[in-house]
Amino acid sequence: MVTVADFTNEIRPTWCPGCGDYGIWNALKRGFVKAGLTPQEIMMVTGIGCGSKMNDYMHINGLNTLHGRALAVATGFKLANPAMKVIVVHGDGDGYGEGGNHFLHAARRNIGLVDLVENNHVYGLTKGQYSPTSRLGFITKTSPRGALERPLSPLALAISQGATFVARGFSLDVNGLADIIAEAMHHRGYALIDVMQPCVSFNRQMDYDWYRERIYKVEDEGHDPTDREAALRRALEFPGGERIPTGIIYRTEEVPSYEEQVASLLAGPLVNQPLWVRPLEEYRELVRENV
Amino acid sequence: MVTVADFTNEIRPTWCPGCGDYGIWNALKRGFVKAGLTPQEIMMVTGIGCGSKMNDYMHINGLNTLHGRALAVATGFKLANPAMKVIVVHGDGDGYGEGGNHFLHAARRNIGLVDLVENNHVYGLTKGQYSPTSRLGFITKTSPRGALERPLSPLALAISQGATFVARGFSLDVNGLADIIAEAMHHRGYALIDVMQPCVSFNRQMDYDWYRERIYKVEDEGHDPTDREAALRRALEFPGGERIPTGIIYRTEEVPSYEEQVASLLAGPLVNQPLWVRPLEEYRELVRENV
Amino acid sequence: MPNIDISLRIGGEAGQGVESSGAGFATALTRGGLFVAAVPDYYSRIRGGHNFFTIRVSDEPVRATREAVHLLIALDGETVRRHVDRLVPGGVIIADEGLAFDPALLEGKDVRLFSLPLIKIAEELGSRVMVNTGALAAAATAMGFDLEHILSVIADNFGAKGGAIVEANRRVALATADALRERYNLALPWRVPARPAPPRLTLDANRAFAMGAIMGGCKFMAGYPMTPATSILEYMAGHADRWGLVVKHAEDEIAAVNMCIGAAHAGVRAMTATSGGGFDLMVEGISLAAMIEVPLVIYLAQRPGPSTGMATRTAQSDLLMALHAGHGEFPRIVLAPHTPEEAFVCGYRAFNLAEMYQCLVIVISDHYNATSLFTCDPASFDPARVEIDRGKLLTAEALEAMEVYHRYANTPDGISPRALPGSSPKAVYLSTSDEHLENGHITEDPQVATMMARKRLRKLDGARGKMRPPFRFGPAEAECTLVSWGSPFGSVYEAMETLNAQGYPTNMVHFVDVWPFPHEAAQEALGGAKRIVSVENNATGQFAFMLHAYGGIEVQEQILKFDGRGFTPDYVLAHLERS
Amino acid sequence: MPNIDISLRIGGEAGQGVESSGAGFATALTRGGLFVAAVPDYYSRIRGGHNFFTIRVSDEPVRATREAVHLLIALDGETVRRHVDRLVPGGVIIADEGLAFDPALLEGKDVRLFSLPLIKIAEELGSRVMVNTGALAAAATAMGFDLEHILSVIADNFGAKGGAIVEANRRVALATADALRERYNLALPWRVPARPAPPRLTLDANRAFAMGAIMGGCKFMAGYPMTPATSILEYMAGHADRWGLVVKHAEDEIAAVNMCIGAAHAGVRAMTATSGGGFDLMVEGISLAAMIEVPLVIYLAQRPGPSTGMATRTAQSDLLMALHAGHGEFPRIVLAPHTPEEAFVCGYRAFNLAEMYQCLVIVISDHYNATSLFTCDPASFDPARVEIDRGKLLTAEALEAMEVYHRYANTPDGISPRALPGSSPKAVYLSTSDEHLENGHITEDPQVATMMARKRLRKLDGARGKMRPPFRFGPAEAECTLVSWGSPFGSVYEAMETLNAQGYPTNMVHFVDVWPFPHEAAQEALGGAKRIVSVENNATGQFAFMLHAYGGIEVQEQILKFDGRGFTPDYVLAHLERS
Ligand SMILES: Cc1ncc(C[n+]2csc(CCOP(=O)(O)OP(=O)(O)O)c2C)c(N)n1
Ligand SMILES: Cc1ncc(C[n+]2csc(CCOP(=O)(O)OP(=O)(O)O)c2C)c(N)n1
Ligand code: SF4
Ligand code: SF4
Ligand SMILES: [Mg+2]
Ligand SMILES: [Mg+2]
Repeated sequence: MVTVADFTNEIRPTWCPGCGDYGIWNALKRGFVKAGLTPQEIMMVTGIGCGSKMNDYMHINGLNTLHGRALAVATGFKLANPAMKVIVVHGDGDGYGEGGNHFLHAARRNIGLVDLVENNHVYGLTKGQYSPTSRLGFITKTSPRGALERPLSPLALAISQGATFVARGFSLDVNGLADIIAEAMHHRGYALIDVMQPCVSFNRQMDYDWYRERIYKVEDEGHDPTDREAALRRALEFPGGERIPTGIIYRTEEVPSYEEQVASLLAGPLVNQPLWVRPLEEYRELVRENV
Repeated sequence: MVTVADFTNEIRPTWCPGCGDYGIWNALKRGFVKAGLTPQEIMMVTGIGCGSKMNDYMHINGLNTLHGRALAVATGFKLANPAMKVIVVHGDGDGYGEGGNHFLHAARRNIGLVDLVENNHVYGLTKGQYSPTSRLGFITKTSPRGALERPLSPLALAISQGATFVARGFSLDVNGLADIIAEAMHHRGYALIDVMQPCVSFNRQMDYDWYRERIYKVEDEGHDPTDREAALRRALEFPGGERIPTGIIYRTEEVPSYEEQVASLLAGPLVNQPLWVRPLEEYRELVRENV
Repeated sequence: MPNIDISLRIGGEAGQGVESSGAGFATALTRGGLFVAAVPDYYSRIRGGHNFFTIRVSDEPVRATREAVHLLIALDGETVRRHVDRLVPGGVIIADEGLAFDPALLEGKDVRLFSLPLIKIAEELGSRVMVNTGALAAAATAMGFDLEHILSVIADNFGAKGGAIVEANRRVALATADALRERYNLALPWRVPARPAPPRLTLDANRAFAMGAIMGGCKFMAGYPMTPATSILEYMAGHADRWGLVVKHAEDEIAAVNMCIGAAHAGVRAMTATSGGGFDLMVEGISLAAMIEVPLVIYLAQRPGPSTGMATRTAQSDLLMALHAGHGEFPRIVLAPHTPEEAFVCGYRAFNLAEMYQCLVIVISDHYNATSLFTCDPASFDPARVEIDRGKLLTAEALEAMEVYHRYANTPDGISPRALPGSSPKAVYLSTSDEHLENGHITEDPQVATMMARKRLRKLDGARGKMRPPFRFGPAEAECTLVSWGSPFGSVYEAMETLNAQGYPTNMVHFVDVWPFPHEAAQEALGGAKRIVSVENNATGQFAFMLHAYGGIEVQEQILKFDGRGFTPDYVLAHLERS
Repeated sequence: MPNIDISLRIGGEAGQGVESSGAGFATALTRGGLFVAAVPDYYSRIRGGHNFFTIRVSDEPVRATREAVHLLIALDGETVRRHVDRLVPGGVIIADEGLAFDPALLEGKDVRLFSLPLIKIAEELGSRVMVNTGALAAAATAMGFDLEHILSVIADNFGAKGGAIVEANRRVALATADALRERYNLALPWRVPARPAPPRLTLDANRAFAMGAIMGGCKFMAGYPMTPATSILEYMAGHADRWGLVVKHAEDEIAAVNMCIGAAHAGVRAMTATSGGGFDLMVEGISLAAMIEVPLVIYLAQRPGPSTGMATRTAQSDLLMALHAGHGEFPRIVLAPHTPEEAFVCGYRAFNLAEMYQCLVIVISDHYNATSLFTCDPASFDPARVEIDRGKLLTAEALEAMEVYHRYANTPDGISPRALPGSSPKAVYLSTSDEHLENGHITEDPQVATMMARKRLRKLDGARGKMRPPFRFGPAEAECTLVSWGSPFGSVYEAMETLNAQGYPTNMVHFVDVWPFPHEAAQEALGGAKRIVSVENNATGQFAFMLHAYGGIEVQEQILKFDGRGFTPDYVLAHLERS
């Protein structure tokens, strides 16, 4: 039986004491265990940022890539080896700012991977600039008069573009988040998990209490995650309003994932197929086509 | 009085006969006239694609930029010279594919410019590959088995991210489109105009009849463009359903534009301000700060 | 000297089917046992402008087109205006009898006009679009070439379902040919009879490269359309299902290159293809690939810049960019195929080199290569010729035999054995864009950083050993040595032949493997040259600079062309001063 | 020889405030009339790891830090372990009395430990976070430096509102100083008394550049945070309102550079700042800027690559990339400031050159420059020294006087007079990334394309004339000539001085204007050198390559360092063979 210890390595995280990433770290391990997956079966692709160091601190297949590009790398990986479970872990600057285009298109593509965004509403690793999800008026060194742009609404964006699994977690609710992760790891297609993650160093306004006061679980209010209209309404509650819905907001298993529909993958993962999928003689067809 | 002739130059468009871009070309000129604007007052920024050649075929200030980057260039231009009216004109591949990230952020930024997307649901200039708005199953040279990704929903995306003017036009309804353009040119903030544009060469399925059968005007159905929820519902009708709403879907003039909120622009357009905004002596402050 | 050497040009507006007609005719000529070199010239627009297509046909292999034209098919008046002066004495124009052009253009010129009811016949016996079939049939008839080959190409294009269309085309072709024979005396000196011959290919370098890539086991491509690389993406997409490929038209080039990196990291051979602007966007990915040492192949099809430049024109102006793209210092390999045959070899060799050195291989090509058609021998493309070398890819057994596995082990040759993620509990490792330890985890240790930088750069030494010397042609002793790389090959080669025939001893040194620069081989080939003249499709002489900077070789003269058009032998000859 | 030359190091974990304490102390020393060179060394992480900050203090200007340290403030045990061997004989460690470290580390070493109740005092008289104040106060006291300067820096950092905090810090400082005097005999040979002096600045090159940019009339900046360029974006944002700037933290670097292009096209001086990975993403924009000929300034702060590499470390490994980034062939200018003074000059000069040649100017800097602090004379930064040249920017009158206006007019120097969009009905024109006519509209004409390529490239000739020769130091005749560019300047300079003092005649040639390469000046400066040794923070000797390739100058030896850390004079001396 796989346990949390299987995902543990000897490296100590360099996050600030109290950082929300610790909770996500634990939730990931527990979620993988709940999902019954071994380190060998998972590929964790990260971007660049505080939270993107996640795979340095775990025993797991890891690809720590570029700021904003984790989804693209992960998509290529998944298409080459769909037998593996792929999870992307990155920050809000990474996932929604620099990587916004990949987010948008991954959602409508329904590519089979989990996209976990550590949304601390700020740039942590570069020491505190406002991010696409920062609230209006948030004062940072790049927004000395306060952020002027309406915060991006990731859940609404994903649902409006056809995403099939859209959830929000809270780093302090480790078990709740682990449950979502476990579900997402077996979802058919693209699964967004936007995680409320306090950054104790650079986003002191949104501290633990701030979140606790606002967060609620949609399941406690009888939300039906298969109802897309209801999901969109929940999604639009935050940012904007004063309540933050968490849990699985929208989900359908009816839509085929991208990789399911690719003909060449019917014969198994590309990486397991021989370099030549047909006898040599047949490759002469390619030549004859040009006669 | 400004007339359509003021916007006319001697260059003949190179679009295919019957291309929807001709209608947009005419609607732009008429829209500018309706808005009471001269060529000198407008900056038209385009990307790369068939429709992005628009400013080569007009007498107007033009910046024909990169595939996907027109919004970014236009944003910089607007911030340097907010006295000018800025309109971006580009294709769906340009605006929603390569340029998706700029679209997403321009919408929530409420930067004061018009973003007109010639949405022919295909890549025209590169001769017919599927685009982010192509319907499921659309067969092209890069999707020989049919497009596998759900089409992007630009209006829903814009509304969900806080855009303040969201409209759809039809290239055949030149006057209707001109009206929308005229309104948009005086809108406070970011204005998206998604234009249904038949491509007679590479998207023969979505021909004029196809559009005519589906298109309707929201104003004919008593739609209230100030109702955001209703707008989002209309926006989600297409792509997806069989009816295509056109007209102004959502609009509010209550939200300040980005440039209105930038302190340094209170003194007028940057380009009109002297290089030194203060007397030389005061610049010594900058030095003294480091003592 | 060949017995046949005839040039044909078809011209008209964009939208008139100049290119497809030209390509069809080139294929027909090849099927008729002849050799062609065919170069299109077209605008970056969908309609209007002036497009033309030049076909040179011979009974021997040809690798370039010429400036002079024997037969001109004018689909519009502009074609007459632009090209009448290119006609050889006695040259022929084929045009519809209704074509409007200034008759003064022909005045006093030794030119014949074959004026035919092309449109009328097409409309009566088929449909208006078949006017080009008629024109080609007329040209074929004028040259004594069998119409059947043209009709067979048309039949292939329409496939099984196009029976009626094929029949209509046949009627139009035959009727037009009859009309021509009826109206004009066809005693032309330029006869191109079809002849029996083994099957040969009509091929451009893009397609040849893509074929080589498939045979080389490429399994993944992600790309974004961009002229002149688009045809590779389309070819791969079209061949995906049968040949076990996954081909993704991505949301942008950044996604494309990073998808390839992901797929390559998973363990499959992966590539992308683009042109300058798209390549620019891939630069950060290039640097990532270098750090995590994944094998990556990028096909870079050049066109004139800067920026959008001239999208449907040719250039060789991105060589130094290809050499230096990406921040930080790391090894890469650059290959510049000059023919479809070589592009095919690059198709699999690039993947071998990429996997052997776990590095980036850029195949640098251009619009000329991408779109020009040449008659080729199928034997050059035989799958049995394809060799595969996956480098230090660990087998399951080899991995099991290791005590611990370190993905980035420091080795004498700088290459660390590669185990694939997911393949074994032992191969659970991190790859990171940060500097890292041998086990892959992040470090900032100065000694390790120095060691790792050296390890990565050391791979270049091995790769240099795999670079082939330049190709050498012509006499060992010569007054003049022409140096070239990439697509100007055919024109330079023919210029050299002409110069020798004219009694000016000239030889030629042509580079395909350009980086790591094979400096010893370059020295050997060029060290003793009396007069070195370089030929390049750019404004600043980028390869001549490389010869100087990396090879210690000084070029005396440069023939540079940067108007967006490819070379011809005539151009090279005209610009070479014969002292 | 200076009378004072003392080095001080403070070390601890990330999160312990090593850098801010160090920077504060450096400022305090400057305020006390001394000169400092201060270099931080820190990890790319928020917590943990080992950070340290080295301050060299002197009574004469200093431009580099040394390896040996006189005083070590150890905020953690790791600091003792790592740096004890760097202490000079009799060197001092200041630490909390509770600090845990292996006592064997000090055994048999001529080192003194000043063990103090730092934490206790901080907690009792202020708060725990003031422990660093105590440590600095102890160090100051040990060196006989006036505490008031340290307290004044703290007061400035907290501003008017921090009265109580400032008072608490004062209490902590005084009590710690007292404790030190009480417990230890302070007869140290290293006395650094404060002295009266005119006000001087404590400045890094990033800030100096940004200051110069504001004074140079930069009005627009768009950027995206990236170490080590972030401080420029933050400085500009913080100064935006008062100085009439618009500063945009964009969604990504692609947006940033393209916003700058838009703003520059509108007519304002615009810039962005980034590091390697962000620069990669800007490459397509660079090529666009070249085609539409907008003046654009990019500050490129290098760090070790490839890819993420070591984000908070230094390197000079992107020079050749900067020279060749962007497809197509076009002019650019590259400047490599070596000091805050020169960075300030670059701040306005870059915009002058960009507007004069309507081209890209890259100011290439690095992490060392970006973060190291030096004591500077305010006179070097006087706004009255700033010169503005907007090049061929048309006045309204000049525009009116023209018959027709063509934005891309072909001119002898390649520079077309620039009228701003919106400024006049006459100035309604198109700028396009496609090749274009003089009026800006799209063309594919081969003659025009050739003409336009030549026009653009011709600008390089003029720009070359504006490039300053390298700076030369040391005796005219020397056994050895050290060559450098950018940030290693201070270390190389001091090594040269030492060599001369040791009787080995050495001089130095230092390049700031690196492209267009000033080959004549380089020849003049280096042509007669006996032995040339280059010093660079990279693995492949990129500048030495430029000397070879563009200057015809061969370097005999290279001192290369690519471990992510900057140079010291000691390092240069240790690696220079003295034959
Ligand atoms: C292309 C690029 N741009 C910028 C950076 C610098 N950078 C590193 S982390 C980061 C932001 C991190 O914010 P976020 O993604 O929200 O992650 P967090 O640190 O908050 O977890 C930035 C801008 C980079 N590494 N690469
Ligand atoms: C970075 C980059 N990638 C690709 C291209 C090639 N390209 C030119 S136009 C175009 C697509 C055009 O499609 P769309 O934007 O929908 O415009 P349309 O032609 O349909 O009007 C592409 C991919 C380019 N110019 N630049
Ligand atoms: S800076 Fe913020 S996000 Fe980063 S480790 Fe510290 S608390 Fe966590
Ligand atoms: S290809 Fe399509 S979009 Fe382009 S000009 Fe023709 S009809 Fe219009
Ligand atoms: Mg964040
Ligand atoms: Mg389109």
